[in-house]
Amino acid sequence: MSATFAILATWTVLAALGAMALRKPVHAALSLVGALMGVAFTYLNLGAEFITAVQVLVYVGAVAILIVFVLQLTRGEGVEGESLAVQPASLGLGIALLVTGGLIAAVVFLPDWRAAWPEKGDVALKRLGEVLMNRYVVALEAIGLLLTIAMIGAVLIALKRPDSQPPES
Amino acid sequence: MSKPLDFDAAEQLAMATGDVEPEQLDHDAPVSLPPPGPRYEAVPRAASPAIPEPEGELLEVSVGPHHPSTHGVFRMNVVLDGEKIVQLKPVFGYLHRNHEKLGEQTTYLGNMPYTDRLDYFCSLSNNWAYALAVEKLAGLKVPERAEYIRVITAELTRLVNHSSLVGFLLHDMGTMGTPLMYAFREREKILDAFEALTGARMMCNYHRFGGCRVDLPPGWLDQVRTIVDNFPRFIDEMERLLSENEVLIARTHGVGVLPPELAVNAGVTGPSLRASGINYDLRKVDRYGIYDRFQFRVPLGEKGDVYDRYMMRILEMRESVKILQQALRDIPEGPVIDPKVRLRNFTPPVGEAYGRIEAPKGELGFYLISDGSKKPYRYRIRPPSFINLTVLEDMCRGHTLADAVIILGAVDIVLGEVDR
Amino acid sequence: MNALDQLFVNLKQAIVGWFPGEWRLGVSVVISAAAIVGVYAGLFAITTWIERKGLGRIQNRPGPNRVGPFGLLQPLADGLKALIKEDIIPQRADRLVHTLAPILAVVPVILALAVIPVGRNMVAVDLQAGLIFFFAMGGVKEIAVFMAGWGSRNAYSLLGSMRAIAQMISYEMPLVLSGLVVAMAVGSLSLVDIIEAQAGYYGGVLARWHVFTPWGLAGFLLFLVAATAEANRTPFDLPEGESEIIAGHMLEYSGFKYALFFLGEYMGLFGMSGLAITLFLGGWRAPFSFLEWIPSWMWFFGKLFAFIAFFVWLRGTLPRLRADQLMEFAWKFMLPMVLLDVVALALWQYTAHWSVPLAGLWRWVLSGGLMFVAYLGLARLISPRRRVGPRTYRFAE
Amino acid sequence: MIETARNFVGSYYDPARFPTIQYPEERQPLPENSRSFPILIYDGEDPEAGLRCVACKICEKECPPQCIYIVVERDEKGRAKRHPAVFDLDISVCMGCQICVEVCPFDSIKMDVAFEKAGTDRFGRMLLHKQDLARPNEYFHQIHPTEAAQSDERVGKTKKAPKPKPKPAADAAAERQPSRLAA
Amino acid sequence: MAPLHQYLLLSLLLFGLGLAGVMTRRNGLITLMGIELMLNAANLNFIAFWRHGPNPDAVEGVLLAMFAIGVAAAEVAVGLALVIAIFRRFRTVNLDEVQELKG
Repeated sequence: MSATFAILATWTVLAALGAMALRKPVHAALSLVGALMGVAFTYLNLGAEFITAVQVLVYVGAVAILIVFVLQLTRGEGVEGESLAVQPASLGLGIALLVTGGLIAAVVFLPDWRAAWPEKGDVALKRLGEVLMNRYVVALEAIGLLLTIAMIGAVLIALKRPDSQPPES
Repeated sequence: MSKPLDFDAAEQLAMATGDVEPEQLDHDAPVSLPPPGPRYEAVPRAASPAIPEPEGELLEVSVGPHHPSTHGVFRMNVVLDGEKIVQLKPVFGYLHRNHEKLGEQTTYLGNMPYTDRLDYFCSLSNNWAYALAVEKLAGLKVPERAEYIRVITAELTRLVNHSSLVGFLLHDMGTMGTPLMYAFREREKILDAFEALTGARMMCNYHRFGGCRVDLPPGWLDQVRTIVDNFPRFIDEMERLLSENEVLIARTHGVGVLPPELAVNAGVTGPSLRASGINYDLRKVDRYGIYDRFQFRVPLGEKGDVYDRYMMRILEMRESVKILQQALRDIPEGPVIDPKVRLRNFTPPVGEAYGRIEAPKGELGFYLISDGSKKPYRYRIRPPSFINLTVLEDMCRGHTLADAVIILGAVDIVLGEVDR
Repeated sequence: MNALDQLFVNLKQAIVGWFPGEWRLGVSVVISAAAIVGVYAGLFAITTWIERKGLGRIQNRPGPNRVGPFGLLQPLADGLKALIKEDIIPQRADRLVHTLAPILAVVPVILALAVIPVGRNMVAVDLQAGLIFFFAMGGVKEIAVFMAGWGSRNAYSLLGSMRAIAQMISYEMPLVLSGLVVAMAVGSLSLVDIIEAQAGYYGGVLARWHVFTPWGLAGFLLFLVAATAEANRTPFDLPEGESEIIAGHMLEYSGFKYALFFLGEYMGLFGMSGLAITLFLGGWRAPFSFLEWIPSWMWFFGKLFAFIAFFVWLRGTLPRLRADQLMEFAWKFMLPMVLLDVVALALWQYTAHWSVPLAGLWRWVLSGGLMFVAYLGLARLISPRRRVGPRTYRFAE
Repeated sequence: MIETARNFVGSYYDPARFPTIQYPEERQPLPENSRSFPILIYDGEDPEAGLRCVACKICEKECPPQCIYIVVERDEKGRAKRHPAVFDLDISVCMGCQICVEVCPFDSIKMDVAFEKAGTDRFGRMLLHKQDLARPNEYFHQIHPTEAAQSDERVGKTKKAPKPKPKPAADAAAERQPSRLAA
Repeated sequence: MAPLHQYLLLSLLLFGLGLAGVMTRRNGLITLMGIELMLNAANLNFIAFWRHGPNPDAVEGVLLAMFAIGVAAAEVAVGLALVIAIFRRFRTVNLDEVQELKG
């Protein structure tokens, strides 16, 4: 358990816990940002610099702001932050514990993951570019298309349509 | 003295619109008297448009009273729907000093220093308006040299007012006070000239009933001639700042349009009225003082938006410079005050009088009722910036808060005059 | 490479040499970090002085000249004032978010400065994806602005922070794209490689900077405009526009926290101008071959001071754009122009090995022409003059 | 943009573009007519006896903000002497409009040019008494030479002073007679 | 760097927290955040296995993580648009109060 990894792990888990458990949605959003930064530095710890930059740029730069904006838009009537303990909580928590417990058991009892770390520098960007353009060009075009469609879809869903009838509740 | 103004002024007001074929922006076109233009019938004031059904909830914002961009203590209760202004209620009175009631308890002479504090940007034209009203009341004659001095000081205050106003506009729009400093640099020279003449830079208290308090000190006319001769350089500088600045054009074109009918109905006077294209300048309508001896022209705007109002001020500064050059050229020698006028216990005959002049902000009028005693019975002031302010909401509706700040700047209010 | 040029590099090697083996890495990291924070904080002090003196002189007044000779101690006085001023946390404010915001406004910007090469092999961290890292750190600033706005629980500061975030996001797109145009031309995201690609001289005299190519010039201008908007400088300093929402998200801050926000803003300014210098003006390279003898870091900081003077000049002259004009300008003008800049670069690259006589001129006409036509078309689209038309003023007698 | 560049460069060599005056060190010479707050003039050396003011209270009545307070000195039999016992002037109220100077028939109150009268408390320093207001005629000649010459000429005529004052060349412009001794 | 299974444990913890958040919290936004966390956990696994993989110039791990980040961004955009539409329609963000299935 190297020192840096320990600090990073505790930071990320605590922030993720905060993101889920904090009462006020804005506090939850900000601790989510902490968790995302923690994950980004874990990538750095694993030696993948490019993905760190992409993760920070995409998640912290854009997604977090999006969440925060929508939080502002929908701060209207919703009660400030309802308690974590909701009656089906025990059910939900039970399922979550079941799933993660099983996975953790799988990881712990399969010993051959303990092989040593091979020597590997970060992937050369030029090579990443070439691979993207040669073997996975279809995937690249597909993700481009997906993002465009998602954006158009999001805009249409959230559009203020004048004819939408006034909310009754 | 010009023919005494009889009280069918309303008749003149209606016919006072000259319609002249459009000319390009050149300054030396031959001058000709305009034929009486079409009359503007009193169009019933359009009911203010119903407030469109707001989708989001309205945001009530109160701008001022010590907001950095409301020139003085002035508050605007603005109801915003998102970015657009839906309703704007100006709130003022913070600087009310009971000027008119005070006027009834002080002698005629004692009121003169208080008129400096009305529109503290142009004290000399306030003095002149009050002196004009009292002279009309008492039927006094003013010697030639005093008339020339009055025209010179009034036009100098117009230069001061218009130059600092253009500076304030650009400051409101965000330049860190740079054009304001240029305007103040020019204003300082003129204020030094006032101090040399009257003893104080802004609170001059210089005009008396029947003339001026003290004669021109030696060398004063040359000092003013140098100021007036290199003033056009500053006006060109300001005009270049205004006309070639893309950001400024984007922010002032088509903002705060004042339709001519609304302007006439609301009694707006001064550059704001002329920016909407109505040819009404008291110096031409009343021909008070000796303005009929000078050759100058009245610029008229086309669209009546904020940009036009500022070009009005720039063009009027050019005209004032022309008037000043002519006045400085042929100012005669002679007494500056009618010696028969009593200074203390000045008791005008019973009666009433309304004296008005073209102050830089509009038609500044003093209405006096005298009951023969040393103190006026009724002392009423027609404040141009207060009346120009009544149309603020009509101009601001539909614009954003940033525009409201600029429209307020263009109306050119000074709180001393608005609150009295 | 003469001694003066490598002065700081040798100095650092010497210091690192004193320490035993395994300490070396830690010490060199500490030295680099201290160097960055020290140099840029000093630059921050000098910039406040330059800004106040420059603005003063533009407005025909001397600017600060009382505190120390020529007012040189004025930044010290400002810093002291900021320290002494009472640090008020509004009673209803959310304490944690309120106090965390200024820290989050400064730290990422300093991290971004670590990536910019200041001189020949004088770069703190030579990341393979330096450019993307820089923009990533720029993204974190928005979170700080939101926290400041939301933390102080005040209608005006919330409104101001929303405007600031909207402005930053809409100008981040052109900024990142114009940066990537250079990365496309050079073929690498590392800033050191980008400067490497600008080595050499046209005809032995003029440096091969990207700004002397059509797509480079257009990219540089677009990057500059986007950088001004990103750093909230004058034509775009809407968030702290005094005439509307007084100080935007920084409304409820006083004392040292307010100074921290300014430190963050100026560091952002250095970061943006540093990146503009690296991408388009050949980083620490000399413009002409015969000026090669001046040390490399002097070139970098000289260009940085030129940028600071330009921003001060901008701040003294241009009025502020309105919020909706700001957004319209970003989405209707900047974004299409940057995308066309990519096309212009493609044209430039594709016609690299033309055999036509005076190929250079043709390439310039082709790629530069495309950008110019695009500029004319788009400028007409959003220009206010077109909507309103010229003004004629009538003169009644 | 070029405008500000021209001004920036201009401020270094063109004095017209750099009008700043460092106030405490350099002072702009005040024009001759400049006025700030009133002072009382006395002839000769003794400020008490030579005071021109005869306590006629005209200025007290005419002053718009009523900031002058005069108490006439009475000799033992109660008859008023032509000399003020108390002459207080509250310069926090006075607006420097110099109407008192115009209406004073004895040229005893004139306008000073000194404007640095800031004080810490409103009642102590702002209320000037007779001693603080009194200034010799020479000081008056120093600050307003032409006006002093005219006032000396007037004072010389009305008082028929024992020693004839040297007649300063009357100013070319016909001087206004400010004060007809109103009934 | 710690042995591989500790990275797996970290990502699983993140995944568990995300799942718990999604299951228990009623607020639509917190649910979206939970999904974000789960996606991040998956990415962490990709990078861990890419780093642990023997083939030095294998690049698929990093590639997959990049694509996953892209998809996640698209997903959040659509999710938030849905939340806004629900809020405008039902004036509330709590998902369990949104039960009517009327068209």
